[in-house]
Amino acid sequence: MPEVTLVGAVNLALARAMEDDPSVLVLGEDVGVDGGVFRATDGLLGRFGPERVFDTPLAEASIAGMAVGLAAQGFRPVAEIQFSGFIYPAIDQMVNHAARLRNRTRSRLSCPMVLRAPNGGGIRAAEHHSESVEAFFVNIPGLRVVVPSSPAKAYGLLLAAIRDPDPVVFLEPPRLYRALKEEVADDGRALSLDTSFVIREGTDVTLVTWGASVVEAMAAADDLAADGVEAEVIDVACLKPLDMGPILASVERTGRCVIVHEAPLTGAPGAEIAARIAERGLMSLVAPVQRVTGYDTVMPLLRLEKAFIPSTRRVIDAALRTLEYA
Amino acid sequence: MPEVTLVGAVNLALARAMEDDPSVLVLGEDVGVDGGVFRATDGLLGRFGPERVFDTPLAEASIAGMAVGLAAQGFRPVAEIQFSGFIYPAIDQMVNHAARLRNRTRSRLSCPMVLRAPNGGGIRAAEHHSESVEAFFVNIPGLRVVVPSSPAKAYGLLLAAIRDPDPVVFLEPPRLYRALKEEVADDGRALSLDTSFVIREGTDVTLVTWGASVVEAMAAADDLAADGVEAEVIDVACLKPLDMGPILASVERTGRCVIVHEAPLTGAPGAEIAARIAERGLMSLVAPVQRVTGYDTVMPLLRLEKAFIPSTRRVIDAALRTLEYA
Amino acid sequence: MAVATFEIGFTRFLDRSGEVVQPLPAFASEAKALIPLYRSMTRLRMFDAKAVALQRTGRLGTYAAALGEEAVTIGLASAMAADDVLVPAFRDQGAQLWRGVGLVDILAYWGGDERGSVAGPSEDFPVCVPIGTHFPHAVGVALAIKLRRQSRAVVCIGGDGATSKGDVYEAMNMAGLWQLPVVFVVSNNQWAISVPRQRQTAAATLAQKAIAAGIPGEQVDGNDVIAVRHAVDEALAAARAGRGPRLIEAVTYRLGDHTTSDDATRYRDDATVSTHWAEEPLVRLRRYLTAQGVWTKEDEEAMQVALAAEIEKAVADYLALPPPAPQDMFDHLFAVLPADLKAQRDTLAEEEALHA
Amino acid sequence: MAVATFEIGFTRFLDRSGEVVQPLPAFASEAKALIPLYRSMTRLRMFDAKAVALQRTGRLGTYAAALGEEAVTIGLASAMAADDVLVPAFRDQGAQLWRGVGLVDILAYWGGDERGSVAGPSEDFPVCVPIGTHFPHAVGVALAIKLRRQSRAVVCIGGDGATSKGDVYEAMNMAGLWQLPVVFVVSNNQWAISVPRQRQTAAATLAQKAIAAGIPGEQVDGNDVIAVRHAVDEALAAARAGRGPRLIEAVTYRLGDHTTSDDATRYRDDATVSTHWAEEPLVRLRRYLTAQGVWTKEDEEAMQVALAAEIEKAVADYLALPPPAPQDMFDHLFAVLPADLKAQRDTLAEEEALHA
Ligand SMILES: Cc1ncc(C[n+]2csc(CCOP(=O)(O)OP(=O)(O)O)c2C)c(N)n1
Ligand SMILES: Cc1ncc(C[n+]2csc(CCOP(=O)(O)OP(=O)(O)O)c2C)c(N)n1
Ligand SMILES: [Mg+2]
Ligand SMILES: [Mg+2]
Repeated sequence: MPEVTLVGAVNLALARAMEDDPSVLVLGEDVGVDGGVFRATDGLLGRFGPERVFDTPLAEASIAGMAVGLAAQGFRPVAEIQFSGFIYPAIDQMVNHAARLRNRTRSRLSCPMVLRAPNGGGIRAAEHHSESVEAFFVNIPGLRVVVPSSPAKAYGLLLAAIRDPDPVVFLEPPRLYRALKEEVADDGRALSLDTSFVIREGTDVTLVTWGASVVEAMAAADDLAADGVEAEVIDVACLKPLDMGPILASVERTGRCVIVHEAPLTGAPGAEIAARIAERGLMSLVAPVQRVTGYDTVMPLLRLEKAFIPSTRRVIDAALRTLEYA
Repeated sequence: MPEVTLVGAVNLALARAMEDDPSVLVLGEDVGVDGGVFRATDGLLGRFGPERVFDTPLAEASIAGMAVGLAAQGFRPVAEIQFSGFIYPAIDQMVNHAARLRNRTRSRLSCPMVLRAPNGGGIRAAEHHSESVEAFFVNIPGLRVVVPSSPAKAYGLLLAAIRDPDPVVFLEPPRLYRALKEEVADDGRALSLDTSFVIREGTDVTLVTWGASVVEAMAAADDLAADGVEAEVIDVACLKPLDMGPILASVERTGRCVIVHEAPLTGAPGAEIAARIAERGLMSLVAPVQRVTGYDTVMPLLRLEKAFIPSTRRVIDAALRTLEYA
Repeated sequence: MAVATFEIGFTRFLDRSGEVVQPLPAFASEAKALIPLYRSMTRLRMFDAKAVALQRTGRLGTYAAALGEEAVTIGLASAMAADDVLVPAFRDQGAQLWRGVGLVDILAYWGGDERGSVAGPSEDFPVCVPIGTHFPHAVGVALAIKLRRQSRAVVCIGGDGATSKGDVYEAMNMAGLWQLPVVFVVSNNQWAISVPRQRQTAAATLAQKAIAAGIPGEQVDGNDVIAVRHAVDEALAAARAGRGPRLIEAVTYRLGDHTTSDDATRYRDDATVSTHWAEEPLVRLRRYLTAQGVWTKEDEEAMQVALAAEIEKAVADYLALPPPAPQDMFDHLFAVLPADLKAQRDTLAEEEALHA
Repeated sequence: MAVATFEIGFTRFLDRSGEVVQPLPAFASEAKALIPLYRSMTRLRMFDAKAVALQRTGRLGTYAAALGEEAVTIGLASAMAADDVLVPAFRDQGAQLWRGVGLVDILAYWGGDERGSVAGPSEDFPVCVPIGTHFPHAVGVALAIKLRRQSRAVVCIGGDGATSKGDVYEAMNMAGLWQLPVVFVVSNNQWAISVPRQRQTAAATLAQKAIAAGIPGEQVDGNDVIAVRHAVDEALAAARAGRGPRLIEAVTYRLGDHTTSDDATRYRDDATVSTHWAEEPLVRLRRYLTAQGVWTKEDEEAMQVALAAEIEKAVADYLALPPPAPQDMFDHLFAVLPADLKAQRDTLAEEEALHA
C-alpha cells in the first residue's frame, strides 16, 4: 500500500472514480494542465483527457450551476472551487437548485454532483484564502456536507461523495493536505457518509471535532492521557446529515463533551451538535458542553491566524474545565 | 398614535430615517414607483425623490455590492432583496466585503448598510418565495442579523439598523406584514440591537423564538396558561450578536426551554441558543432543550407549507414534554 | 484602429396587420402549417385566463400569465425537436404545454403541489423561479450533449430583467467558449415587474449582450411567431451542427399584470398598454390565416369551444387532485432518506396521526 | 435589417522599439514629463522583485508581482486626480504606490497584517482578493459621487479572468444604466493563473464586454504607458463631465508566475514567455527617453541606487514592525464591540496572558 498525503488521497480517489465510471467529470479553475493550485487534480488531464478534466472560466456561480445541468443529464461532475472563501457565489445554485432538484421534480431529475474546496487556515495564505465555511451549508435541506481529516478518510469519503446520488459539498482542510502521510489502499472502497468516526477511545471526556482540528483534538487527548485523563475523540466527518449515535453513546459514558472546530463559534455545526446533546444527551451530562472554536471574528491575516485557530492548549483547558464538575 | 401593520411600520421607519438623515438611501428591485412588491417602500419615491429612492437592475449580488460602495462613501443604503429566497447571490458581498470592510481597513472604511428582505412562509406564495434564511448569516463575523416580530419592533429595530455604523441584515416575516396592527409612535426612537425581549413572563417553561413564530409561541403560551402552565416567551429579535442574558435568566427560573423557529432545524440559530444554554445554563436545566422548527426539508410548495411551519400544537406538545421531567 | 466590429439584425415576417413583409421561411410556405401554432397560442391564452381566474377565487397560487408573449414561448417550442431540452423560466408554460406537459400539471405546480413538475419530456427542466439561475443549467445540459456527441440542443429562456443578472452573462460566456449547442432566448416583454426595460440597461438592444460572450445575437419581432420560430429553427440547426450558441432577443410586450400578485396600474398607464394591443401576436396570425383562406370564423368558434372544454376538464381534474400527504416533503429529498431525516419524518407522521 | 452596430478601437503611441507611431497626447509632448512614469514603473518592478525574494525566504506571505504590467497600473494611476477613488484588484500595488501608499504598507498587508490597509488616500479601497467582487463597490462609490454632484471619478481594475465573473458584468451594466463616473480597466495579461485568455471567452476582445453594458469599450497597448494613461485620462475626463463610464482593455502580458505560490512552467513554456519580453513596458519607454535625450545611463544608475536604498529601508521598517496583538482581531469588527464578542476578546486575552 502506498503512503499518501491527504491531497494525494483526493487525487487517488478522483482517479479511481473516473476510472470506474465514465460519467465522472472533473472541472474548475486551473484543474487541467496546472493540476489544481494544490495539485489535487494533478495528472488527471493527461490520463482522462480534456473532455473529462477541464478548466472553466473564472465564475464560481456558474461552475456550480453548470454542474447542476451536467448532473441532471446523468454525469457526475466533481467541481472544484479554488478556495472556500470563493464558494459564496455558488451557494445560490447549491440551495436553490442542486439540493432541491430531486425534490422539486419528485425525483424525475436528480443532481449527483460534488463541490470540492479547500477549507480552513493555517497555511500562511493570503486574505480570503483561509476561511471555514461549513456553517453556510449545513442548513441546506437536500445537501450532504463532508469534511475529511486524514488521507484514508479523504479517499473513502470522496469516493462515497462522488458515487452518492445526491449533491455533496466536500471541504478539504489544506493545513492537512501535506501534513501527514498514511497508507491508503487504492481499492475503490468508499466509506459511509452516514457515520461519525470514533478515532480514539476514552472514558473521561468526549472530544468532538472534524477537519484540521482533529489534529489538535488528538494532540490534546495525548497530553491529557499523560495526566491520566482518557479522552474519547470523535471525528464527525459528515456534518450533514449528522450521525449523533457515537457522540451520544460516548457522552453517556463520559458525561463531558468538548466540541472543537475552526469555523467561527456562532451558528457553526458545533452549535448543532451541542444542541442535539442538550436535547438527547442532557441526562448524561455532568458538565457544561464546551466549544473551542475560531472566534466570532474575521479570519485574521497570517500573522494572527495561529491565535485564531483552536490550539491544543485551548482544547486541553476546556477538557480540564469539564473535569472540574463531579 | 396611529395603528400600523408591520409592513406599515417598516415604511414609517424608512421614511423617518430618510427624513432625519439625508445620507439614507432606499434601493432595490421595484422599490420606486411600485413601492415594493409588499409596499414597504410605498410613497417614498414621491416624498424623497429619485435620487434617494431608486429601482436597481435585477442583480442581487451587485445590489449588495453597490451598497457596500455607497456605505464606504458615507451613505446609509437600505437595500431591499425582494424575497429572501433570492438573497443568496448577495451572501458573497455580505461576508467577503460588507462585514469585513471595517476590519480589513482597521476602521479606515466602514459599511453602514442594511440589507432588508421578507423572510419566511405562510403567505401562499410561489416556489422560492417562502424561505427562512437566517442561518446563512449568523456565522458571518462583523454582521448583525435582526428579525422583527411586531410593528413596534419593526419600527424601532429598523431605525436602529439604519443608524448602526455597521452592516445589518434585516429579515421581515411577510406572514406578519398585515396580520396585526399595533399603535406605533413615529417618534424616531430606535430599539437596542443588543437585547433579547421578554414578551411574556412566566415561571414554568421558557419559549424562545423570533419572527413569525412569535405568534405560535404566544398562542401556545395562552393555551398552556389555560392549563395552568405559565410560559415565559422571549423574542430574540437580534440573532447576531445574540443576547443570552434574558434567556439564561429565564431558564434559570423555569429549568425548561423550547426553541421555536421556522427555518429548517439543522444549523439554524436555534442550535446556537441551545448550545449556549448547554454551556452556560446547563445546571438550571431539568428537562432536555426542545426545538420546534421547520423540518430539514425543502420548504414545500403552498399546499404543504402549513405542515412545515411550526404550529401552536407542536409548541404546546414540546412544552408539555419538558414538563414531564421533575 | 478598429480591431472588431459587430452588427445586430432584426427580423420580422408578419407585420401587425398580418401582411407578409418578406419571403416566408419554408416551414411557413403553406399557411395551413401555421394552424397548430395559432391553436397553441390560443390555447395558452385561454388557459392563462382561466388560471388567473382560479387564482382570483383562491383556488390557485400566484400565477404568471404569458399574455402578449404567446408567439415567443410557442414559437420557440415549435422549433424544438422532441429530444431537445427545454430549460424554461417561470412564464414558459406555453413552451411546456407545446412539449406535452399537461394542463393539470401546470395547475398543480402553481397550485402548490410538487407533483406538477413530474410530467413532460423527461429531460426538460421544471420552470425556474429565481431569475436567470437556470442559464448555467442550460450550459451544463448542452455540455453533456456535446460530450456525448449527440445531435440535439437546448433552449433556455429568460426575460429582459434576467439579462441584468451575472449568472446569465456567465452562462452565455461559457456556452460561447465551448461552442455548446444551446439557444438563449430573451423574451423582452419590456418589463421586469415595474421596472421598464430602459431601466435595466443602457444597451440599445438586449441582443447585443451576446457580443460580450463572443456569440451571435439578433433581434426578432417577438409578436411574429414565424420570426421567432424561424430564428430558433436556424439557431437550433447551427447548434446541433456544432456551430455553437446564439442569443435571440424576441421583442414583445407584457400586456397583463406581472403576476396575479401584481397591479400594473401602479406603474404604467393603460393608454400605453393599449397601443401595444395593436401589436399582439394572435390577431396578426389570424389575419394572415384568414387572408390566406385557411381559417374561418367557424374554425375559430369550433376551436374555442374545444379548447374551453379541454381547459374545463383540466381544471376539474386539478381541483379533484387529492392533497399531498405532509410526509411527502421528505420522500424526494434524497435517493435514500438519511436516518436523522427518517426520524423527523416519523415524528411528523405521528403528530399528524395524533392530532388528526 | 441592422438595428445596432459597434466597433472596438485599439490605440498605441510607442511601439516595442520605443518608436512613436502616432502623434503623442499633450501630457507626453515633453519627453521629460514621462520620467516620473518611468521612475514609478521601475520602482514597482524593483519592489516586486524584492517582495518575491522576501516571500522565498519566508518573510512575506503569498505575493503577486506586476512584472510586465507596470505600464497598466502606473499608467492608470497617473491619470487619476488625488480625489478620484481607486478600487484596485490584488495586483495593483503599483497604482497604490503611485497614490501614496507606503512600501511598508504593501509589505505589511502581504506579510499578513491588517494594518497594511490603513494608509493611502482615505477613500481608496484596499486591494480586492476575491476576483471581480470590487466592481460593484466601484459602482456604489461612483453613484455616491454622482449623487453629490462632485467632479471626480472612480477607477476600478480587474484582470482578463475577472471579465468572466457575473458581478463584473452586473456592475458595468449598472454603471452604464446610470451613466456613472467610473472607468473600468481590464489588465489583460493573457493569463488567469494557468488559464489562458483564449480559454476565458470566445469574445475576440475583452473591450467588447462593454457592449453588453451599453458603454464604450476600447483596447490599448497595455505595454505602452502613454496609451494607457491617455485612454484613462480621456475616460476620466468624460466620466467627470457626466458622460458616463468606459471600459478600457489594456493588452499586456504577465511575465512572471501568477503569484509566489505558482509555478508557471507547469502550464506555459519559457519560449513563449520570452517573445513577450520584447514587448515589455520599461524598455520601450527607456528607449524613447534615451532617444529623446532626456535619460542617460547615469540617470538610470542613480535612479536604481536611490530606489534600492528606499526599498531596503522599507524592508527594514517592515521587518521591524511589532507583531499585532491577538486581541486586535476584535478591535475593528464593529464600531462598538458587542457584549458577547467582548467576552470572547477577554477570554482570548486571558488565555494569552496565562500561557505567555
Ligand atoms: C433572482 C430573483 N430576483 C428577484 C425575483 C423576483 N422577480 C420575479 S419576476 C421578476 C421580474 C423578472 O423580469 P423579466 O426577467 O423581464 O421576466 P418577466 O417577468 O418579464 O417575464 C422579479 C424581480 C426573482 N424571482 N428572482
Ligand atoms: C472569486 C475568486 N475565484 C478564484 C480566485 C483564485 N484566483 C486568484 S487570482 C486568479 C486568476 C485571476 O486572473 P485575472 O483576473 O486575469 O488576474 P491576474 O491574476 O492575471 O492579474 C484566481 C483564479 C479568487 N481570488 N477569487
Ligand atoms: Mg420582462
Ligand atoms: Mg490575467
